[in-house]
Amino acid sequence: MRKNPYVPFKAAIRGIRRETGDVSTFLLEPESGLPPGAPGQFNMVGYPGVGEAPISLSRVPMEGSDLLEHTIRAVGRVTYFLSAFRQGDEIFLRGPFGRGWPVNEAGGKHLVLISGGLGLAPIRPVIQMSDKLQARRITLLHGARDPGSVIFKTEFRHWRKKGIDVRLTVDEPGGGWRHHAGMVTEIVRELQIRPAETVAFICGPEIMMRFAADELFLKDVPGSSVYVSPERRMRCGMGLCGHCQHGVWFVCKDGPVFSYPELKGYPDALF
Amino acid sequence: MNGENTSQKNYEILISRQQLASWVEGLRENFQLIGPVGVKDEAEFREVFSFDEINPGYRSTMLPPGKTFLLKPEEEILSFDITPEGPVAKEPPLPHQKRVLFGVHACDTHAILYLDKVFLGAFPDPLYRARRENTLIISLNCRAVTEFCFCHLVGAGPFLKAQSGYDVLLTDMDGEFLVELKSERARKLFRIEGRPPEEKDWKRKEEMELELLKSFSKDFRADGLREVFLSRPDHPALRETAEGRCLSCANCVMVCPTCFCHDIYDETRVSRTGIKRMRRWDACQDYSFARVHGGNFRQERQARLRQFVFHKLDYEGQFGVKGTVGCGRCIRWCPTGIDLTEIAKEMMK
Amino acid sequence: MPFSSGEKWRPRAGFFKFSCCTGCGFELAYFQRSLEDTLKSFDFAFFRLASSSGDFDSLLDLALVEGTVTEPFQAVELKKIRKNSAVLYAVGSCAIAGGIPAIKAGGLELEIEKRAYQKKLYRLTSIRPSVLGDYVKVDGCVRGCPPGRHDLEEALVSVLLDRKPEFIEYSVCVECKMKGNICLLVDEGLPCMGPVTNAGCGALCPSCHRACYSCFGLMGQANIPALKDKFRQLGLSGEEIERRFTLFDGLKLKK
Amino acid sequence: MKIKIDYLGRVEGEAGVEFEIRGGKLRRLRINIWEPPRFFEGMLVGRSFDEVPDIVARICGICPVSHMVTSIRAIEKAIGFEPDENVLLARKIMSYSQIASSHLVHLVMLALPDYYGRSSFMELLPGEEALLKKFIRLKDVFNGITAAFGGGRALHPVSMVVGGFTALPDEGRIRGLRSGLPAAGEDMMDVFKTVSALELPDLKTDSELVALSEEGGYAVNKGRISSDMGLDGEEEDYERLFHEKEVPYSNAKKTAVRGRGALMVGALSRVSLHPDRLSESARKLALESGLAGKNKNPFYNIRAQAVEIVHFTEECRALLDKVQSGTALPKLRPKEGEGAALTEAPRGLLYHRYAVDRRGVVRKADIVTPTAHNYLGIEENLRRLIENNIDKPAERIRLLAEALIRAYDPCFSCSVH
Repeated sequence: MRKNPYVPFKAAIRGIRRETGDVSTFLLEPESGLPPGAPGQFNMVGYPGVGEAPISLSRVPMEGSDLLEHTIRAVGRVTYFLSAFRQGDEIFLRGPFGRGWPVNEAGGKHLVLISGGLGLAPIRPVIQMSDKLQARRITLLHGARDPGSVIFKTEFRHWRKKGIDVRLTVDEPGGGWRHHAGMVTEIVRELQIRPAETVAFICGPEIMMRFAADELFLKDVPGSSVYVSPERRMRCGMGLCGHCQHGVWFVCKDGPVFSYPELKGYPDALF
Repeated sequence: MNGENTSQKNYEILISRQQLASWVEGLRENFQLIGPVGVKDEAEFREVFSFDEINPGYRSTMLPPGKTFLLKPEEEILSFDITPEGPVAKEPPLPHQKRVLFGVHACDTHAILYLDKVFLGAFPDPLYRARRENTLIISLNCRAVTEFCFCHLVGAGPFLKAQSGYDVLLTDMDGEFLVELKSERARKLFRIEGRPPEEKDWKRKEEMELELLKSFSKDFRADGLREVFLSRPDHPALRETAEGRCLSCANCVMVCPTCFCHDIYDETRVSRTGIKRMRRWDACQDYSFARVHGGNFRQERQARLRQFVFHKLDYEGQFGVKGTVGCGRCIRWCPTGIDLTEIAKEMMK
Repeated sequence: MPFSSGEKWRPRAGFFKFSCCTGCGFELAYFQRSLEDTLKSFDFAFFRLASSSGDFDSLLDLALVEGTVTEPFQAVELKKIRKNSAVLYAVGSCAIAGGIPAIKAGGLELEIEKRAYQKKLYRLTSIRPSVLGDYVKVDGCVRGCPPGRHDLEEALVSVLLDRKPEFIEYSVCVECKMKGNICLLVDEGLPCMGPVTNAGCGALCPSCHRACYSCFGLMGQANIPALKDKFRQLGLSGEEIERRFTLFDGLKLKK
Repeated sequence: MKIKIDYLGRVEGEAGVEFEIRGGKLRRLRINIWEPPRFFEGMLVGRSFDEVPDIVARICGICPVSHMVTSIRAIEKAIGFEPDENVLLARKIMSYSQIASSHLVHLVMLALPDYYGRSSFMELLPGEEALLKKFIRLKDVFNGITAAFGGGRALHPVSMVVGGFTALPDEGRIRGLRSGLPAAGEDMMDVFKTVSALELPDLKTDSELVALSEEGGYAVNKGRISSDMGLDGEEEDYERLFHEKEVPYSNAKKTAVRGRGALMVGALSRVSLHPDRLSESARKLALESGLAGKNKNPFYNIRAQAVEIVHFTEECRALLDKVQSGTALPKLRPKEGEGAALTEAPRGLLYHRYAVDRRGVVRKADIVTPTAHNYLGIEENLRRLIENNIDKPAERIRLLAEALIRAYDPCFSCSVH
């Protein structure tokens, strides 16, 4: 981290992979000094004159490579602007910020990863380091709106090869869809687990996280083994600007990953 | 003679108003002097050029001194030059103006300590830190309270009990001033011969505080609030106040000495020759404050009002202290007189 | 890249006027501080106030439209402008909320017309005042009468940088407090519209000891009944209160 | 041959012109002011007297100060209030700086391109960079003065209200405004040279020159009605002296001098009727520019505007030395009554008249604007101009016609209101 935490790092775009109509993954090479970050953490990504937006790392630098990835949907002011960028352009990063997934807790456990839509992006680094987790078993449950909006499509095969049980579902199946159709909660329900030996990381729309967690609780998974990563408006990423406050928490610095009981009961959220 | 005791003794001195005036004015040689000017609740903190401009008996100000002078309403936190290689970040020069904030009441001193927790935490804010280090804080115990004050209920006044984090504590002892030096730099700056306070003086001070405590009119029970808040977030007291009276104007937040929230935005002119990254006081009462693409976590007026009330009266888990210092400004300056202590009382019923 | 490359893109812009004082046009062409840069940065394909040539049917990167729709032909023109423009911003209180021309909508319109014309009345084609948003999709609102500095510049820059605009959405009180003005409503009981009015002016009126008269229009989160209650408590009559809320926002309140 | 200009550019508001030339004769000339009516006179009824200035300011985006000052004076007469001397000084500063600013817009942005054969002043670049820079500097000076006295903005100012000003700038601010004027004077002389070097078309007219007249000064915010044909009266006499008529093909009304006919108001009328009341240097420039002595060629209006900018720059300087900062606004009590006021707006004579009831609610409003005063004359003189040039090519006639209308600096938004 630089002395002045507001000064961003430049990062060169080394590649752009189109995931869906409006989602792209940027392969980035930051200038030296940017700390690598951990799964579940995020960077403030932006460009001068436009602003910054919190975007989670969809790949953390590892094994001698400084490259990191951000998967971005072009919807907000910053993300829409960045969607026009090309390979070779530079963007600006600050971070990484926040508390990531408690990957150490997966050791010896059944790690259940549940994601909806773009929520797979912050989960992906966990999968990429699955060899190191020493989890007994890893299951990925991923839901999307329709087959066209499934991100990281080409990687599922590779993940399965690594021994990860990947189960997909879409709300609106189209022709040729060979996986489950329906809400992600439905495939959570079908899951066979031993509650005391399970740890779950959930990321997606708030309502999906809540229902997915509820399914796990019905299976007697303790709340403290369920982790969620909510989204909030953020301007600084460091617990100063106050926008992301939720109850006593600053989602940016105390989270974005929280155990379910930490969030439970605060108003203005679905937990 | 025990050296430590001697110096300890010298940390507390009684001096005349005249002596205080000449000391404070003398500080102007090296410091910009900011003090309360004006009467009643409409006094304001601004630069003064002689001690006579200051009203040590002021009751309150609309804008709090700490937030106004340490976290300016609006300022540039970064700029970008446009070069052929793209934008290049430039840090603004750190503020070097040495300042005295004179006459900061107990509540406002506590508010500064609160802001310290935010801006000098894990990610110290360079501009705040520079201003904080350059600012000598001379606190002043209140001699009168307003009908809006409730510092006594939240442990922030009316007399200042904090022992550090500021420089000098003054108490107006009916003409004489009791000076308590609370920092090393204050000890170095204060070289006035005065009378050491005696037992009776301390007693008098205590009596003054007890006297003052009788003049508060606000009363509510702060403990046990948390359970009520969390179990009844849509309590009618909140809902009815929000719908019937809350204007979403954000005056409460603007005048709050502990409300630290700010927006960060880029200012770009049509010329596109440079960019200023600005910060500006922001408020949870604004519609867009908690909005993200595809949703607004506090879409309803009630949710926004609740955020303010809960953050002030509860959520101690955030920094270990309450978000309020009981200055009562949010009540005083609410156009429809919304009173968070009344809401709390209603909810506790 | 919007900043780095040598060749400069000059977006094609159009400025259109419906029923209004042309103040927004003057603000853009004369009063605002970025005048020179605006002229150099944009290619104005249509701007009657500034040019006697110009192509109404030109395809545009940016259409700025001022004025209230009070004639049928304006609605037709507006739809055409919308079709031709990538981005369309409503500029000024008239286009956004009806503004002063919409005061008429609050009364008996024929009576009001009669007071201005006697003989010509049957030749008039005026319709009930309405805002741009009633006819077309508006991409953003540059509020004010005349438009505020920040939002006007934001509108222009958003097109130059090809990014979404971020217009001011908070109350005048926010700007007023930041200036340190002692509150006129609380302290002096003046019927100030600041708490419900969208900021952007820089709290001009309260800064010169005048109650805000809401020329920037009501903000999105305005609590109108609550401020009306407050005004009643200050002793204002129902008529006086109505007048304050219908000076620039007659149409919004009708709905 | 039919010539039709549907939408006249570079004027304030919306109007078109059409005429036919057949057999060497001009037929069917009409200026159709199709600017949509907003019915100000209708909607003012029922509003409170203290809202009127803010509402009428919105008649026009370039001369809001004139509408405000005129309505304020009319209402003050109606409720029987007389403001103090300092308020009158401040109002003069508002009007003078606004006229200078409005003239500047007309000279550089609206009229000048006609003489360069361009369609907009943006096209004067590159080549006239220096002129543009001076224009921007001058605009900042004059707008700065209007804004400082108007409570922060020059367009639709806020601090000028019935009874006076809610606040006036402090002394430091006034000194700052004043210090910008000498440099503005120099810039203005350069603009003046540019304008006076333009070759103006010849046109003899017999419009009656009408302007306010005030002893010992150059009348702007008040005065007696005067003309080169002996018209004389108080503002209360206005309706006796002038006559307003509705026109089927236009949303603006036409005003005439009762019993006589077309009149001309504006800078040219003011300067050529009362050159002796101008500041010394402005008077000298007026004489050199052929403006004194009842000049009735409307094309000379732009020279008269340039002279007036010089005059008002100097007048502002003098007034800024005199005006006091700070103000106490009296509490006004409404009272039943009627009041009329006449002022000189940038484009000429402006008339407002109001009747208010005992609660201060407007019961009747009447507004006649400079362009309504000029309307008849513009049409008549346009006819004359075309007849004088009837053998010229159509395009030339069209450009001449546009240039003439623009020379009047018409404001169609005002004329319809």
